[in-house]
Amino acid sequence: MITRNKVYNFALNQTTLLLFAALFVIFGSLAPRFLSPSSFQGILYASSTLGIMAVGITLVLLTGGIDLSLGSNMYLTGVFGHLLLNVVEVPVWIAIPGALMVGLAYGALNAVLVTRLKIVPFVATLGTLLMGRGLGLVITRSISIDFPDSLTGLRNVAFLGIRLPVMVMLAVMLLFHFVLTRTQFGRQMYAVGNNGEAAAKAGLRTTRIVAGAYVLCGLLASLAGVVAMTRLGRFNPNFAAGDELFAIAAAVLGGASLFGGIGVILPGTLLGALMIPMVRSGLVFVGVDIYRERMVMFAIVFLAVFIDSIRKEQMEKRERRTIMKVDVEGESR
Amino acid sequence: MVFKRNQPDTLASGKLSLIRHATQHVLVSEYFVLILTIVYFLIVWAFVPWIGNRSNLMNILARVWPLLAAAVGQTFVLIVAGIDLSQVAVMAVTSVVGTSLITESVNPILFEGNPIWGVLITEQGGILAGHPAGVPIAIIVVLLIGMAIGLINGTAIAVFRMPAFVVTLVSMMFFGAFAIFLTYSENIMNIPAGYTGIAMERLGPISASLLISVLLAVVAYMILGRSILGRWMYAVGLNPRTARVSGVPTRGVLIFVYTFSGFCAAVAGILMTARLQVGRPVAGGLDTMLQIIGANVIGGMSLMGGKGKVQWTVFGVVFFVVLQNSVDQMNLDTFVVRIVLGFAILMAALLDVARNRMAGSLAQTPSPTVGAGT
Amino acid sequence: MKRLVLGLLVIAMVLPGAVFAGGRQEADDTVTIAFLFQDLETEFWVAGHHAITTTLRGLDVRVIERNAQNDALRQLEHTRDVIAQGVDGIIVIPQDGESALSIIAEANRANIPVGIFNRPPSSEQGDALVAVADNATIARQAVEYMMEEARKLGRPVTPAIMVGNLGDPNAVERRRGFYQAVEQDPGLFTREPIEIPTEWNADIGQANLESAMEANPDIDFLFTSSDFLFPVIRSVLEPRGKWKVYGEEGHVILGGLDGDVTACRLIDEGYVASTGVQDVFYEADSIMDAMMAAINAGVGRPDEWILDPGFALTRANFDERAMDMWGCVLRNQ
Amino acid sequence: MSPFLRFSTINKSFGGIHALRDVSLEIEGGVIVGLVGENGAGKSTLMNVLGGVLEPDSGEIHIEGTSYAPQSPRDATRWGVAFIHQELNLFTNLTVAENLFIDGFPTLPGLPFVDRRRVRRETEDALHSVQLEIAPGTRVETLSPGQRQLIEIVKALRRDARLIVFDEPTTSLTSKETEKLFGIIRGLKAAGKTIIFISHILNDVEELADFIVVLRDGQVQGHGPIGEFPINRMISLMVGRDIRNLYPERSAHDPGPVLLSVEKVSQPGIVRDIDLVVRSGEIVGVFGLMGSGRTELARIIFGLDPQRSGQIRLKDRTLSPGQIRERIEAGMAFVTEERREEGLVMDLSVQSNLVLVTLRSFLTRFGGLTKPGLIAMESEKIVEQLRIKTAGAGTTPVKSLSGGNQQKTVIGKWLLSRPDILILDEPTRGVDVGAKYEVHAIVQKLAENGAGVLMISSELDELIGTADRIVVMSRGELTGEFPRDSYEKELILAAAFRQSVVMSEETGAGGAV
Repeated sequence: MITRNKVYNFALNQTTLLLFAALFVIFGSLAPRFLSPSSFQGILYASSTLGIMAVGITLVLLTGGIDLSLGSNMYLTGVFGHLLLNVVEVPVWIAIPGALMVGLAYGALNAVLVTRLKIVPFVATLGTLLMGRGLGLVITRSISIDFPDSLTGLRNVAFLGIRLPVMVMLAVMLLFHFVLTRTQFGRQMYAVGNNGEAAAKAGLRTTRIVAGAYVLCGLLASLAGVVAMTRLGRFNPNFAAGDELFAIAAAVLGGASLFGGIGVILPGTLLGALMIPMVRSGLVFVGVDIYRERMVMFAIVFLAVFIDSIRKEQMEKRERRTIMKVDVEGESR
Repeated sequence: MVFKRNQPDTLASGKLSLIRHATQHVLVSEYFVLILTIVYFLIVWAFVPWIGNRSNLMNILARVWPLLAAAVGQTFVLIVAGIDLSQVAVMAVTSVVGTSLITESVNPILFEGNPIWGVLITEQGGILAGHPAGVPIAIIVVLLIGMAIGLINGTAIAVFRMPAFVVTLVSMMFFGAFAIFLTYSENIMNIPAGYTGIAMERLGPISASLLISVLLAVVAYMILGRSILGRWMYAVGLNPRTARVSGVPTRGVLIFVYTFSGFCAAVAGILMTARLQVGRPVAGGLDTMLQIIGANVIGGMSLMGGKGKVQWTVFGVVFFVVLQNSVDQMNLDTFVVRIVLGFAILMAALLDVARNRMAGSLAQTPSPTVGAGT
Repeated sequence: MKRLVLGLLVIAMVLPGAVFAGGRQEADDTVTIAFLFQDLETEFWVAGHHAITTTLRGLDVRVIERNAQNDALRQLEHTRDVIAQGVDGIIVIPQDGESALSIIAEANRANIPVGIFNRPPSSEQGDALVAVADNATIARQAVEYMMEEARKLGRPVTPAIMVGNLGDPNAVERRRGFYQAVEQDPGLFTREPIEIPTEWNADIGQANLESAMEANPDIDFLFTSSDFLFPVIRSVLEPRGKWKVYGEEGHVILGGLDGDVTACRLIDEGYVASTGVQDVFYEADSIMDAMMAAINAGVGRPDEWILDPGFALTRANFDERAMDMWGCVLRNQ
Repeated sequence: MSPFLRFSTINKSFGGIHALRDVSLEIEGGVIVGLVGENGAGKSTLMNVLGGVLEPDSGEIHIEGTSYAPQSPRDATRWGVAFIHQELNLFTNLTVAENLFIDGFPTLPGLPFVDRRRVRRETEDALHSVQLEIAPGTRVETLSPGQRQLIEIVKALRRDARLIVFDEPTTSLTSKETEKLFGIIRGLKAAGKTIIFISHILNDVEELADFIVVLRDGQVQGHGPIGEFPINRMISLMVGRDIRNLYPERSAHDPGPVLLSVEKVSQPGIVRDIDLVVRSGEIVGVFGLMGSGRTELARIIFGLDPQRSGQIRLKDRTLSPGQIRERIEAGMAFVTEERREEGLVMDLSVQSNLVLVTLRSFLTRFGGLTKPGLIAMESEKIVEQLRIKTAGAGTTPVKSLSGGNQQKTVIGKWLLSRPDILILDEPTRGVDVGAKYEVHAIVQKLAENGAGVLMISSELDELIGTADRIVVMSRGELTGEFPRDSYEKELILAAAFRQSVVMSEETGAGGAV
């Protein structure tokens, strides 16, 4: 029997999903073609890079940290991919892992700065953001770089109609959903994010877990860079500048909290990552005037974050334990 | 004060401990960043003589004022453990609105049909063009707009408890697009001397920008160091729950801080526009935002809240501008600037970590106090 | 911990010293010209930079370069810096017409000849050598040729334009040029042009083009405000079977602006109908000659406008005019 | 047969303060040892040394004869030493099962994935062993303190701990939960585990422990079988002076006009129909067990929590719900239970903390600028008046002070606002005996100067020693009121438990708590 309370509970837990559906219906009614399956596939394709970044950011947010260096990491990955493919002329299946190593090293540097040298994550990753972009620009002399067809050709590889970049995103999300929900490392990450001190007392290797989050985030940013290389075919000097801010917004829209311990990959981060591209695509379908497009988009994003914070507050109120209720359950009066 | 170390008692080690003791005192002192800037400037001067000549020094100073104005607002927000990414967008909106009100003439073809046509601008230029009190009114309107955007951010964060990072990020994007929307990306020319005169150096390096920016910093110093509001801000930054129980209007403090940050961004917008003599809907973008936050961090601000002073930010801004100017003067690639700035930020953070640890151990000895408020 | 900090302090002191030693410049009496450019984002700017620096080196002149990275205020600072250094002449690619005026004023006040390259000052104020092409007219020429090809089809076409970052005057000028051409023969089109925002970001450009093609699959007349987006256009059209050579079924009439290497190749291969081009070499040579003449004659404030009408390299005039387009010149090297 | 656990001349000091002085002790296996001592006596330091959180300056520990020097909590766990801390080490965002297995999940063969079936099954068995019938998947944040405690115990058992240390386990338990806990502990003893039971509720220690160890000022004052340690001997060893003058003499006098009146105040699920009056010069004690709603009532009166219905008036001025500022201006002050979270700003100096509430009274004429000189003078006066021991009020951060001095700072902060009504929630928790006396002296002087005091405490002896009148709360309702002359421990406790008074023979004089 669906009580009013159950519906209210469901609504409270799935606000992002409901908002997503509402926007979908609104755009659909204004531009019927928006509801076609291929348009939804277009949205998935457009958010494949952002989705992979959002997973990396979710890991870091879970431990209560932040990572601003994703954009520079992606750019640096592209630069080394370019060096390997166009200068050293290495085949694609060597260039890709080579480029991913750069991302891994970038994440490891962040990890050392945050866990070993105890620098505040915001400041540490702000420093590596600047240094990473600077290094990339020095190598390319700030000239845009092109990727050979051998790499960009991968984008059209499709399986059951799902293109490679989307498959990679979904695979990453599934993998890390399992890591977070089914493995010890994942559950311990929630513990460290919830209460670092208690985690240490309980004998968890907190520094290793936090360091792991930053290394994985660096690797995932690099993977997003490789996907972008195949999708776009060309990086200009300010490629992905500021994209980390969108990735953080996506993770927060997906329910992750900036204070740690809260956040789920599926459906949370996935929906968060699809939100902005979906709105952007909807506005193009509806044909909003070019000067108003960006404003309307960010007004909607603001609304989404607003609704999410109301949800969190209501959840908190309901969680707060009451004295009298225990009594009803407890011994008879 | 003798350092109990298990090192041999030879004379050399005596001197050695003196040097180490001296450097530690320097490290711990609040003026470390200023000393570092001066030493750094002297080193560069040895290699690049013209960096010291008058016109370059004037350039350095001229770059400090707009950045300092915005950075002071950001300091207040960082002290209450918040962050304000929207300052850049406030600069853009205020630059466009301010100049369009008072521009003397505008190319109608470019401006016809855009949202401010007939509202702020007509064929004869801005609606306040030629009005005796045109410039002051425009400036007041600009400051009000800055405060309004700050108020929106503050309310969303204080009343609805939305995360400051995301709120100010989204308002940066929204108001940035709004500024471009106002004039359909056209710049605004022909700004009367009354407005551009603000950045004009009159006697020596003194300019209205200098006075405005310094005045803003002094007011901020008085608020933070000497007033109730300052103490409340530290309390809210360090422990909002205790502040609330002790009767501190925590919501009021947060809303004030973000409104003040918007106000400072509007002032910075005015100073930048005056210097550039053009109203531009794109004021600096992400780079400028990183500079504002970078200057605060180098100055010694901790992102955890509750720690920081206005004078630290002044030192941070000066260091930042001197560094940027020196690298430019060396005709180094501008990409190198990013690497050096990133490195400087990490160094500042490392020194901050070391300072806290040393300040902890030096706490017993009466060294200058470091850390939160009086 | 203390040893680590003291070590870092030493590095922080020594590093700047070392770096500067490398960058030290000896002041001598050869003619020094400062070349201030706003960024090398797209290959077009690289070519402009390339043209200027090769001509300057040809005249055995010492060149100081400054990249303002799209920051108009920074560029103004650079102007004052180089004046402070006592250069003999300044060549500037300004961020926009208005800041060009401020730069001219600074140079005039210091009585140093100043050359404005590629972006016209927004008024005649001040004395400067201006070698510039008008983005709007160039765009109009490119679109006019596209319309010629559309008329040959004998049926109305569905027009669309990929608009650049609205904060960049070039993007706005090129959009105006597109509309100037389109408004000449409205009958040729099935509807108002579809505007696709790109914000000069390939990722956003691809996502929005994908949505636009989904919303109106019959788009067969597409103009891009910059050739750097052609790889993105290919990535969207190819899977839809619309990346076809002229004459083939499903061919989309494509046009662009800048005239980079890719554009040259795509016109040659028949994918692209036309691209608007500035004669960068002509502009560089003419401004150089005027500048050197002024310096040698000791004229502090030369004032002369050199108008480069630019031209549209099209499939029709490709054989004669290809070598006038810097993209094709680079392609042959 | 060497003893199960042996401490030999353990010393530990923090910057000059000797927390442990030559502690030597031998504990047999399979017994329950009651470790008692005032706060600051060295109990937690000794346990932190045992648990690998702290390293002793000198001395050794042996378990079953072999030397044991843990470097981290992990080592302690490996050696079979388990801790049930007072502030429980649980993760509220995780489920019960996940909390149990957080440091070591069983995995599916050859896969990194957690064997969820096995985890669920083992959790169910473990919960069953402590008769805690909740689903393994429930999230910890929805559980009561008692339920959480049982999970901590199960966590320790799962790692087949040989030595289990309970740190103040019963302070946050309802009576029913306490009974269940004792049953489980006795079961552990029967299973051959060794138990160290730390508590300052001496009745619990008396009921449960086989041996007693009394600590004071970092030294073992006495240890031996329970028979030789009746409660009052324990107290005198703990306190080191006669228990009679534990609290300042309470001179009886007739209270003045009503200052605070609380009429029919209720908030659904929290409190219902509270009627309470506090007169000038009167100290009203509020007694209640954990979960009785006494702290919640205080927060509602002070405006920190919402209030659905009823009226609160201070000197006939009606206070609107949730307005803290209004109450402070009307003359109300609130020393909260959580000193570190809601009482002080730990990184600020003593002086800054003292003047935090009354900043408005330090204003210069123009603008909001404060007079630093006046602030220094006023705060110095309070520091002397309350004898707060601090290096320099203006410079040293509050976090470097002892528990007692911190509590005095919180009270000093409110004294500056010259309150008419002072509400105190657990005023002497985590405060050493000497400071406890001084705190009560300060409160009584305030009452004598005409202020009304509402003092909440879970220690009945403290209220009996200091309050003019005691009201009792249970399950969010007032269930009893006892004037000073008719304090009867059993009656008060009965009102608190809300059970009919059963004069159980064996408890004799002491009431069963």
